[in-house]
Amino acid sequence: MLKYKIILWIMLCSILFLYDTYVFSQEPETTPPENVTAVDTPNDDGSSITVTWDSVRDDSVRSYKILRNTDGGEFEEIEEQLDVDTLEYKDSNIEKGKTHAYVIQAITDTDAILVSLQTEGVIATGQWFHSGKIQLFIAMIIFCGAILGSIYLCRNNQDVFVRRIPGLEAVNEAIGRATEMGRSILYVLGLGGVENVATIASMTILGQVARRTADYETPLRVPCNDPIVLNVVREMVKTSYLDEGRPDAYQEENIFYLTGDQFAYAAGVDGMMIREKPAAVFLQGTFYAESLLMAETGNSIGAIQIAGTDSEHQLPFFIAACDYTLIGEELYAASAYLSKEPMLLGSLRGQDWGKILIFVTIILGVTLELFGINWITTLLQSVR
Amino acid sequence: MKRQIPLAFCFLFGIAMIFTQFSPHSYSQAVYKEVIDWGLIISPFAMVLAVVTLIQTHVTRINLRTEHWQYSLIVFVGMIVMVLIGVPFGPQNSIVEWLYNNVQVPMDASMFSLLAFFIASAAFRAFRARSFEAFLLLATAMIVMIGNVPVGDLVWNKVMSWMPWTDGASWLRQWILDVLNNAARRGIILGVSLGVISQSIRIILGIERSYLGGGD
Amino acid sequence: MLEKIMNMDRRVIFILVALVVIFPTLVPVRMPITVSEPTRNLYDFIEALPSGSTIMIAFDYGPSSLAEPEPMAKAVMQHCFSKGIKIIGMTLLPNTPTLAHKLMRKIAAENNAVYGEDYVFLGYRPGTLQVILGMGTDISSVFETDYENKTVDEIPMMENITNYDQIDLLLDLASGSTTETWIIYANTRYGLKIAAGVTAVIIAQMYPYLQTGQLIGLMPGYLGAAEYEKLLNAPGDGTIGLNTATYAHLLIIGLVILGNIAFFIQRRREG
Amino acid sequence: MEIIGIWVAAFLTLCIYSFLYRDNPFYRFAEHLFVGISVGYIIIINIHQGVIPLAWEPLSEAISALWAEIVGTTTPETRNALWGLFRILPIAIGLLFFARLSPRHTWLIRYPIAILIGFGAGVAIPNVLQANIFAQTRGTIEPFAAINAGTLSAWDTFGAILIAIGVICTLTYFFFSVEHRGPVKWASKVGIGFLMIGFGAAFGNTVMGRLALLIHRVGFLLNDWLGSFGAFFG
Repeated sequence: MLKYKIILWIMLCSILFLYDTYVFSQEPETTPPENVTAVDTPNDDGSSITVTWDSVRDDSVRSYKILRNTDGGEFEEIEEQLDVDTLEYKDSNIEKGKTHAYVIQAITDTDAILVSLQTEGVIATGQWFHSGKIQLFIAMIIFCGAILGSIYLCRNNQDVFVRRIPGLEAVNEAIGRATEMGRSILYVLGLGGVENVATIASMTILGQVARRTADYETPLRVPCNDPIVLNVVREMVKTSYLDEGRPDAYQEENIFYLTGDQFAYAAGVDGMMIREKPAAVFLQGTFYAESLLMAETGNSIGAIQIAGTDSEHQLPFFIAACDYTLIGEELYAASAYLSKEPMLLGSLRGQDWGKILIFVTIILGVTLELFGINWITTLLQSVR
Repeated sequence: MKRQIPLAFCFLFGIAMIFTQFSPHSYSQAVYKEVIDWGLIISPFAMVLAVVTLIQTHVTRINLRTEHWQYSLIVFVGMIVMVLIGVPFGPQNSIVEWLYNNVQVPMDASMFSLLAFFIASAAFRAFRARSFEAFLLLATAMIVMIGNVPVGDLVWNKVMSWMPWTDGASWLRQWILDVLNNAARRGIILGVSLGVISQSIRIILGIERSYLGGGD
Repeated sequence: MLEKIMNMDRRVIFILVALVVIFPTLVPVRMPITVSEPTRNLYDFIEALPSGSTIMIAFDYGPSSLAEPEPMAKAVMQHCFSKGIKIIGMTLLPNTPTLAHKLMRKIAAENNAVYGEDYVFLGYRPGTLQVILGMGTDISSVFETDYENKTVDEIPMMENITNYDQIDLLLDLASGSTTETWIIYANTRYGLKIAAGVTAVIIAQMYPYLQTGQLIGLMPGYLGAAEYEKLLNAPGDGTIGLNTATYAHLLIIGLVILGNIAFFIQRRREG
Repeated sequence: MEIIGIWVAAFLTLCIYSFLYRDNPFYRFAEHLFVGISVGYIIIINIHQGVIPLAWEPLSEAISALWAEIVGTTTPETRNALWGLFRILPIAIGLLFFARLSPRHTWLIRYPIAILIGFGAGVAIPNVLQANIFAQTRGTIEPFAAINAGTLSAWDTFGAILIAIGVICTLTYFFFSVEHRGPVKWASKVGIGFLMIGFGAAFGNTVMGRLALLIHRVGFLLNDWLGSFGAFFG
């Protein structure tokens, strides 16, 4: 019995062996490209179809050709030969609203053509919503919601807390010193126009300064370089003096038009500083390259200088040459705090919520990454 | 009429631009393209605002005979000469190019180069390490300045030749910019971007309307 | 004495500044330059582009600050022309077209490049955002004609270029905030690769974008121009300028230190 | 002509530099001439590079296409150009900017301004969010993946940690809803330190930038202008 079994096994093995040698001695059978699929390209305007296929496991294949038919008609070549490494083709030259099916041809060294199976017919359609941008959309809703919500909540409650801003606290000190020394205060609003956010913030702060100077009867000098700003400022300062019950102390000629040109304005302000030796100089608003000239002269006459601007390039010079500087957003915060305007306060609060969200994302993201989990990084991936 | 319709336009164009960012459909992309085209056609006319403001300022100066009002006449002479030649014959007219290359460019460049002098004078008379923060600022500025010019590395390689690495001055400058400066700037960018988003949504919804100006 | 020095007329300092700039201009020196990473990245990117690629250069600086971007433009354009890379020029600033056009013409002539085949200057269109976004869908919808009034669709090198998809790199030569605008709108919305050559004033604010790869390279001011010239092995205005600037830098550093010493002595005296 | 140009440019450059001595008539003359010429140039460019190619040409094409329609010489091309007639709408809105000239009708400029502002605001929200908030936050987190994978050197790891700390602390400094006490105070103190270093770097670079402007001008005066003396006198 055992003998038979052994013989049977030997025979079986030899047949297999023979068969194998027969198979391997033959030219390898090259298969055409497999798994050819055509899909409507996702998240586009419906102007393309993406065709993909598996790589042919054979070195003799040199390139691919793509054939396409329209509404079940004849197959036609649509592209020059594609590189052998190409496994995806985006056909952007389709007829809208018509069905296309595709066939891939693999071309070998010997110019043999291996034809794949035909794909299903596809009609390209445009998408109304880009699914890859869903996280961006959600983030947009959250950020905008936080800001609008905060503005809404601040409508009735204007006692919104704003942290201590050192530059703002120094305002009283500066005015006090000017009063003690019997000198004037110089307030420069920068070169921005009346539509400029920083200029508006600066005017709000000026309004507050004017209230104090009205009390102490300290002269407040405001050289302007924009006629429209000049008119608004005159109005504001007048109101401040009225509110404090000192309309008599208001002197319109102290708020005046100097000149509109950048360096000439700076030279004019410098001249005023040297002649009048103000005890305090405020430089608040939008500044350009002229910031340097005014800060330097103010420093040389020994005045207390309080600067504030969102012009990033001028901040270093203000910090180096002035006693206090409101940096960027601090200027907006100061004006929101002083004006008690619900829109400004609400936005400030809403943006703080945004910052908290960024804090949380960074801390969570960093922690997860350290453990090799990267879904937050993937979520923040840029999508076209 | 004077406020509501512009606000409605603002809302419409704003929402259209947001929507088309998220929608790849060919209809929304057609809207997107159309809105951009509208923007392109409207923009060149915005120049009128700047020019009119400038003319009005100088006319006022001449009318009121403010100090140095005579110079305002020079502004008009320059402007009128340019416009009379350039508008009919185009910017590639040789006289326009000559005036541009030999009057406008050198003066603009010279005006800004005055700042090199002013920064030097302020360096001596105003930039003070009056607090720890200001000290940090000035110290960083010095390192970056040294690293910016080739003499920094030259001196480093001479004086610090016992150190294992060369070109230390430019390396340190690069590291400060790459790491410490990067962190600070990124903080600023994040903060400012939140501000931009906040202002944009207020503008679109008509909560912020200061750009409309005063009046009814 | 101290008082006297501190209150010295600023015109004395002005004269000093003039001297430390005039002297090295007359007697130039050459010091070795170390190439920084961001400049090398830009150089490597352009070096790796195949012949026949197209880059776009945005001349976004005004006449007031042409000192630094011009040598950069020169170095990069020279590099591109020598490698057969085509250049599309344009500007977002209204006071620049003549300047940029003249510069492109001049550099092209030096490198035997032909207008319309190797390079083209589109010019200027008002409205920064609209121009950047509009070119993303179709360049000829914004620039139907180039600066020389030729129809863009008929210019040979523009034949296969419809929008940013066919442009391999945008180099923004900037003196203001335009680079951020290009990043936010062209890179984010259309995936256009962006590099920048900026005046020294705005270098520092570019770094966050470098680390994230939103900027693939950066030439920082004179330094960047000199570094690029070194990589090309063709010293030019950037190298001269950087060497000249050395003395003035030393003067300013000296002035800050002197001023602060005086400040501290004075403060100690006042107690 | 070129030499005259160099001399004019040199004279005006010196006029500007006379400001260093003090404000004077030469400087004022040059400054005002500059303002006039540059405004004139901007008008030219806006008309020739803006109004004509963007508004006038497509419109005139459309009008001639309309004429072709009337006289019956239409081609597919002119048919297509007819769409240009719709450009009358934005052109009309753009023309409203001229209402600035009449104080009574100045409110009309709100229309084009509102469109441009709304356009800018709308396009800003998603793009700024993605380019500045998503990408920058991601840039802060991403190096930690490399730390986890062990591909970052010890020094670069230190850098990545510093950046993350710096970003959080700088943002804390600009956080206004909480009083800066305790840990918040320390974080904001570190934040201001980072800010100062960042501003210091900007300061140092600005010095280079300003000097570059002067070097360029001095180069012009010494090389081009003084160099032209020879040509000028013989």
